[in-house]
Amino acid sequence: MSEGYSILVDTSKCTACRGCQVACKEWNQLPGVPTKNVGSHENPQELSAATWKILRFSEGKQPEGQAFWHFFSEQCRHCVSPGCMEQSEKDEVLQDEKTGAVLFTPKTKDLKYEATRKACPYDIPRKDEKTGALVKCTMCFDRITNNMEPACVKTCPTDALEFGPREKILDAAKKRVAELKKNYPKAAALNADDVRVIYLVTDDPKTYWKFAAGK
Amino acid sequence: MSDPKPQEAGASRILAEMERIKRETPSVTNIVEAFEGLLLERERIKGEIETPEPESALTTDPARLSKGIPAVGRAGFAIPTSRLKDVYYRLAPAMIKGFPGVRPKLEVLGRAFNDGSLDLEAAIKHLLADRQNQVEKIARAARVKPDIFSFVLGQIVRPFVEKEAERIGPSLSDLHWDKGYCPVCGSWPSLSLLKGKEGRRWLKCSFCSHEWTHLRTACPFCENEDLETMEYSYAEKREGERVEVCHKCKRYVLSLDMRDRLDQTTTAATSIGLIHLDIIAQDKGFVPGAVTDWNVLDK
Amino acid sequence: MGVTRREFLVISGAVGAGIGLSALGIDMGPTRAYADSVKMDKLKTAKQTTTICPYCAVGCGIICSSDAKTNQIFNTEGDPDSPINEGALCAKGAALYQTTGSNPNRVQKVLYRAPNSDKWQEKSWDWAIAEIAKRVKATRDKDFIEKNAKGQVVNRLESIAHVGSAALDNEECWPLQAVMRALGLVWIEHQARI
Amino acid sequence: MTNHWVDLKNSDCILVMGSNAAANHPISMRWVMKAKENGGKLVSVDPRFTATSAKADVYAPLRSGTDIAFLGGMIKYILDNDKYFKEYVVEYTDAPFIVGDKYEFSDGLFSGYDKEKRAYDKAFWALKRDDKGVPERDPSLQNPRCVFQLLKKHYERYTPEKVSEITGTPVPDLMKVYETFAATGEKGKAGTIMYAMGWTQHTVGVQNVRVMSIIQLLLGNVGMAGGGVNALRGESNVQGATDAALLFHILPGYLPAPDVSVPTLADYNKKHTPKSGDPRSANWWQNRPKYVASLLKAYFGDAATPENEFGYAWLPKLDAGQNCSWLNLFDAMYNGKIKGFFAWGQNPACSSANANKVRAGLAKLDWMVNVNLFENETGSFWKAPGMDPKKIKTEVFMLPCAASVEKEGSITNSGRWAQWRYKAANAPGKAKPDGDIMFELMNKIKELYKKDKGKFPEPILNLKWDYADEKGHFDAHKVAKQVNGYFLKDITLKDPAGNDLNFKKGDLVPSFAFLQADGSTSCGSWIYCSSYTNAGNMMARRKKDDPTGLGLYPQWSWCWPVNRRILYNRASVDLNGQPWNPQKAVIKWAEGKWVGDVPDGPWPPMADKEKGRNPFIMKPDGFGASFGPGLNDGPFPEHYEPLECPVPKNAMSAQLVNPTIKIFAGEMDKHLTCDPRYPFVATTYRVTEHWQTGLMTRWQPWLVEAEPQNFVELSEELANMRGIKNGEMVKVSSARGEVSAVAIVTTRFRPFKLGEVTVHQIGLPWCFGWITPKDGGDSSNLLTPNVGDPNTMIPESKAFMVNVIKA
Repeated sequence: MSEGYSILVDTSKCTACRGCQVACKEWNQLPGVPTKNVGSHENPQELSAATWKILRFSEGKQPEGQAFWHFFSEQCRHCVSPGCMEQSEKDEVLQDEKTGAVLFTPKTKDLKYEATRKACPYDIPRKDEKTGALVKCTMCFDRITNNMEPACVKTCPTDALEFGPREKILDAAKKRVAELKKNYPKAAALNADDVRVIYLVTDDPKTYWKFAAGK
Repeated sequence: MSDPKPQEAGASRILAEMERIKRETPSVTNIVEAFEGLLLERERIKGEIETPEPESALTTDPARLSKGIPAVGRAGFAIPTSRLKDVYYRLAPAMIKGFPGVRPKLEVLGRAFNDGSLDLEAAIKHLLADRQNQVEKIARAARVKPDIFSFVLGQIVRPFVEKEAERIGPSLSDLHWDKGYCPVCGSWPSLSLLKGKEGRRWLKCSFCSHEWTHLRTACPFCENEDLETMEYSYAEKREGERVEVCHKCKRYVLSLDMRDRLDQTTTAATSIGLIHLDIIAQDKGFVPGAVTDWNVLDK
Repeated sequence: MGVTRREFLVISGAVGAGIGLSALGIDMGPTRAYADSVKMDKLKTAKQTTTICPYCAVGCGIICSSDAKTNQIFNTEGDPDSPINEGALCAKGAALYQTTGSNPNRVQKVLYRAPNSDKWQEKSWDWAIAEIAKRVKATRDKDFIEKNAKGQVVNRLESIAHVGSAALDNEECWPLQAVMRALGLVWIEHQARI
Repeated sequence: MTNHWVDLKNSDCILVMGSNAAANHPISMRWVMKAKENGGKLVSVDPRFTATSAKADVYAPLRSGTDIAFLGGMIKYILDNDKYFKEYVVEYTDAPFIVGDKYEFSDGLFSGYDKEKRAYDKAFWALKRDDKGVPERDPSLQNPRCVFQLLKKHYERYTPEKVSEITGTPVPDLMKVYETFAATGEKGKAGTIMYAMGWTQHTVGVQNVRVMSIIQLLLGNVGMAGGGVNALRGESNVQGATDAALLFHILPGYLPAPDVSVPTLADYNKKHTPKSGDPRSANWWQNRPKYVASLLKAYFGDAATPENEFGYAWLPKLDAGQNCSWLNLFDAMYNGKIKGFFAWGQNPACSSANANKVRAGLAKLDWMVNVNLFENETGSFWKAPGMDPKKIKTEVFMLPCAASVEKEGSITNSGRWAQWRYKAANAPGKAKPDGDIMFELMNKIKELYKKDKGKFPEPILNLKWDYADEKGHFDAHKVAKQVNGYFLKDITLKDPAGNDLNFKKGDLVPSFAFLQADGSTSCGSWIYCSSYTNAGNMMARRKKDDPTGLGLYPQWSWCWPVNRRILYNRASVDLNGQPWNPQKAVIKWAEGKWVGDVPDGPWPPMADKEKGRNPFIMKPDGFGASFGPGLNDGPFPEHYEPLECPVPKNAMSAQLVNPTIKIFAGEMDKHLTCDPRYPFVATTYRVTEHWQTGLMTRWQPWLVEAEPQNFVELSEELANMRGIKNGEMVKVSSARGEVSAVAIVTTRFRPFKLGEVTVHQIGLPWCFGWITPKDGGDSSNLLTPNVGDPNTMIPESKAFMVNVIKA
């Protein structure tokens, strides 16, 4: 299998402008859904058939009392060995040879929703109530197979998102972690060997999002 | 299978680009194939040219550059005379194969080079110094049409010129250059490329292939900045491939949005895939800002 | 000494006048056919214009592409040449085109609300301009203050007020204040005050 | 901004205080992050831990309305620890000046206070001057009456402990900020400030900016690359609209609006043209008569003659002290004194402090003209919740205008760069460019006055109004040229070197140095002179060369004044004209001329005893002023509590609030301090997704999806106290109004410890309004108080008292 692609999400550069969240909707023609503020700037609150990417806001106090506010642009990790795929008996879930993108086909309507969702370490799969199929981020499969960057990556103004051949991204992640470690000893690339969407964090991953590093 | 030789890596990139062009624009398949052997061989030759020692690298004078004077100029390229004939014989088979229309003339030329009746070195000097009538004189003496002769000379010098530009280019990258002609050799661009996440415009030199940045919204040829007198055209659903025309100077440049082309690593053959836009622009009375090997069309 | 543009006009890309593809023996038929088919029904022509973002005062450059035929904007993107934003845009700036005609919520007609009415009525520009001018004159002529209580000449009007507009172009702000001052207004304010 | 956006990258320390750049000026962060990459520090001081704080090296919280205490403490730190840039302070600022004997400060009051008038007699603060009028100085800075010593004395009281007791900032956090920023006092270092409405929307708004300006002068940061005093302006052309004087108190180019004290132009020039007895002071405003005459020629054209003082009599005159600013305007409207109203591209029903009073005022009008892109809460006030249209007589004309990309013209950004924009598309439907609307309206008014004589028709009939193209449409180029100015007759003038320059009638004036007071030039705004010359439209330039490498881009667009990219740049060099920081040289004196940015005037460096000029050319004496004798509320910034505050006593003095503010006393002007019903401090702010009142962005589905509803951010401690759970609906109320909002319970707000007392603060955005989206809530400006700064009358929207309860 080819090395495929990866996305690097450098949370240290993210300023929570939510351009990625909007760009995802724009490209994939997902409607804006009516939302309610439920006590956070995070909106919508849940991944759904209409929302494949959410900017997670997470805040708290460091042990020394200093406040933090972390931003985490959540999406499918496109695992190297996808848990969701293990639920797949025929070809409900595919892993594209060339790109490494993990794709839900319309046949996912035959999968057990709860079991598939449970099998995902990052709690990504959602059911489209209209079609019964499961849906999620496609790594912008239609774009990347036409030589275009994913929509979210293209829009990011602070270069917090980067897309490229997996080898190159892994290398970039390594270098950036080394750089960040100077100021942030906890800096890490989350599960870099197992996922294609690699998050760089400067703090305990749990302080970003409950499933940042997996369930 | 991996090939350690850089020239082969370059050639395989060109090959990959040609495959892409044929896939995306099947109508130009025969044109791509006609040039395939020539472009690949030129790339291999370029790869074999030894890079001079670093200390011999040119230093560029920012003051001259800021006045709009190119770093080298075409006449300033150092072309090793000893290799010219050899290069011709390497390229000739590809040309013979690709261009049936000039086959007999290439054979005539080959003989003239061989028996020394044609001074290749002088011809190239005249060519680079833009002494057209001298070039024509030599061509006629050898009984070859001047346009064919110039075309062949161009193929011979190109690997050296491109190599030289690759060497000089980096020293220019931090210097300000807002002209529409090449800061290395002063030639006009053959291609406009939108690159990087933000889509800066890079112009590609039609002669030495050096690339430099230029305003997105200005005509490279006449410095027109009146947005009402410029436009671009594209085929529906192929928004990234454009022909940008200027109504003021009546010239055009082909343009490719590379932001949407992740694995495009070379642009050696790119404009072959855009010949349909050459046709459209020329039919409307616009002329290409730079003549290339494949944009002279039937009248 | 600088280089004149003329000196460079003689330079062209390929060496010599270039050689025709047909002369090289290449069949141009398929490509010409494709070009013709594009010309027939797929050719789009567009104009690029540069603008500056209408939101905050950073002044980011944006390039708009509008279709030459419909005169509608179909794409906006950060201007990579602007030294301020170098092509980057925030979420609002990136959505600029939603402020244009593509947004169905734009007010597209003159609307009038009569005294004590609970609805808008559509009106023509001619009517509205004439009616507003009449009201300006009537109010001004009635309330114009030539002298204040102390008898000092003041030549001002205090019963009409103006607020706005930090969203207008400089070339609109200047005549707008000139109009208001010529009418004698002193209540002239805009966003800078709040 | 004295500097500009790209210049932020040159800074060694960026203090973001009174603004939240990451959320509200997102692209500025591109340059802030570049400064950080180059080793610069980012310091964020804010009541709430913001998106900017999240990227900062140092963060310190402070209670809203206590910035002067915070920064006064920094002045003390700088002086106590010798962190100031001595050479700069002595040579370029007023620190050595001797202050007159009548100046005193005691227990929160400066000398000259009149309790009845709530005003100072500023004559008490005059400087000591010699018989030529030149200020007396003590370069040793030892004289106890010199500005430096008085400054030291004034801020002696601002000890870290005292400051902390006022601001609620823990002392270690204070010290960290002081140390980090004061490090830029070193020669060759530059620190900058990014502030916005978080400083100006206070009853001490101007003094908030002044206290920082004093710090910048002490540290030698003004005039430097990466330095300066930088207001982040909030609207695309609020700078240009201010320059064009869409404000009651000025004429274009910051010329004072005439009042009854100056009935003639001669009186005006006499009163408003400053004099300096110091031959080394450029005293730039001595040119004022040229600018006024040229402006009048631009207004009235040929009708303006020397005989009629260029039509000066046709300008309205204010009464002495008459203040027609925003809050007074809506007070007059509420009291029924205003009949007709233009709301041109503005939504005061949501953007004004105490918006309920504004909304009530709108119902008292006879007619309103509302020009806008979208339906909004101002134009449709008559159908707002709680309004009965049947009882409202106001006629409303809603005029649809063109969006920014549907017309041509320039706008001026925060860094004073006037950038040209082009028309990309037609406006939809019948919508028209604002220029056409005003052009047609004025033509109609002129027509009416021509036909039936009305009151005082001269200014209307004589107003030069020839700004249409051949098709009769408004032509931005014609106005741009008028604003730049013309020569009105053939004239020969001298250039700075003394050579003759011949200009023809109809030539565009190349620089304001050539404007004349005799009516031979016209100019709509002298600071824009050189923006559109015979060489073309300078604002449309797109050349990218950057010879200094500092990001000045002198040929990209155009910048006022005379394309000077960094103001007060003569202070960036030493007496010999050599840059304090040679690595980042803004200007430099080399071989008898200045190179780099356009210098602040042509004169040689100060070391030239004869021709050299003092660096701060807009000040009559030519020096950066720490002592500000011109403001209404004192020459030194002093901490006062906001009008509505949580403490019964000012820890600094007996004066609880700024003693010079105007307090409205009508039935809708309530304000309450230390009232148990409104125990919490509140502030307002914006969010990235919505712009200002949300008038444009609330109509865009994806932006609304991300920020759908009004919210209030409050600490966990306060939420516990009030039994409020995260996400619950709450009611926030003040003495003036009430809004519903969703509670966001957050660790990013923390209770402030003021000594023994704990004070809670909350914050709300002001981007919502009843018209859309459904359930979005209404404007938080229903809560804010209509009290203003005594100098600017900008309302105190950033510090007021509220209650929060579960809905």
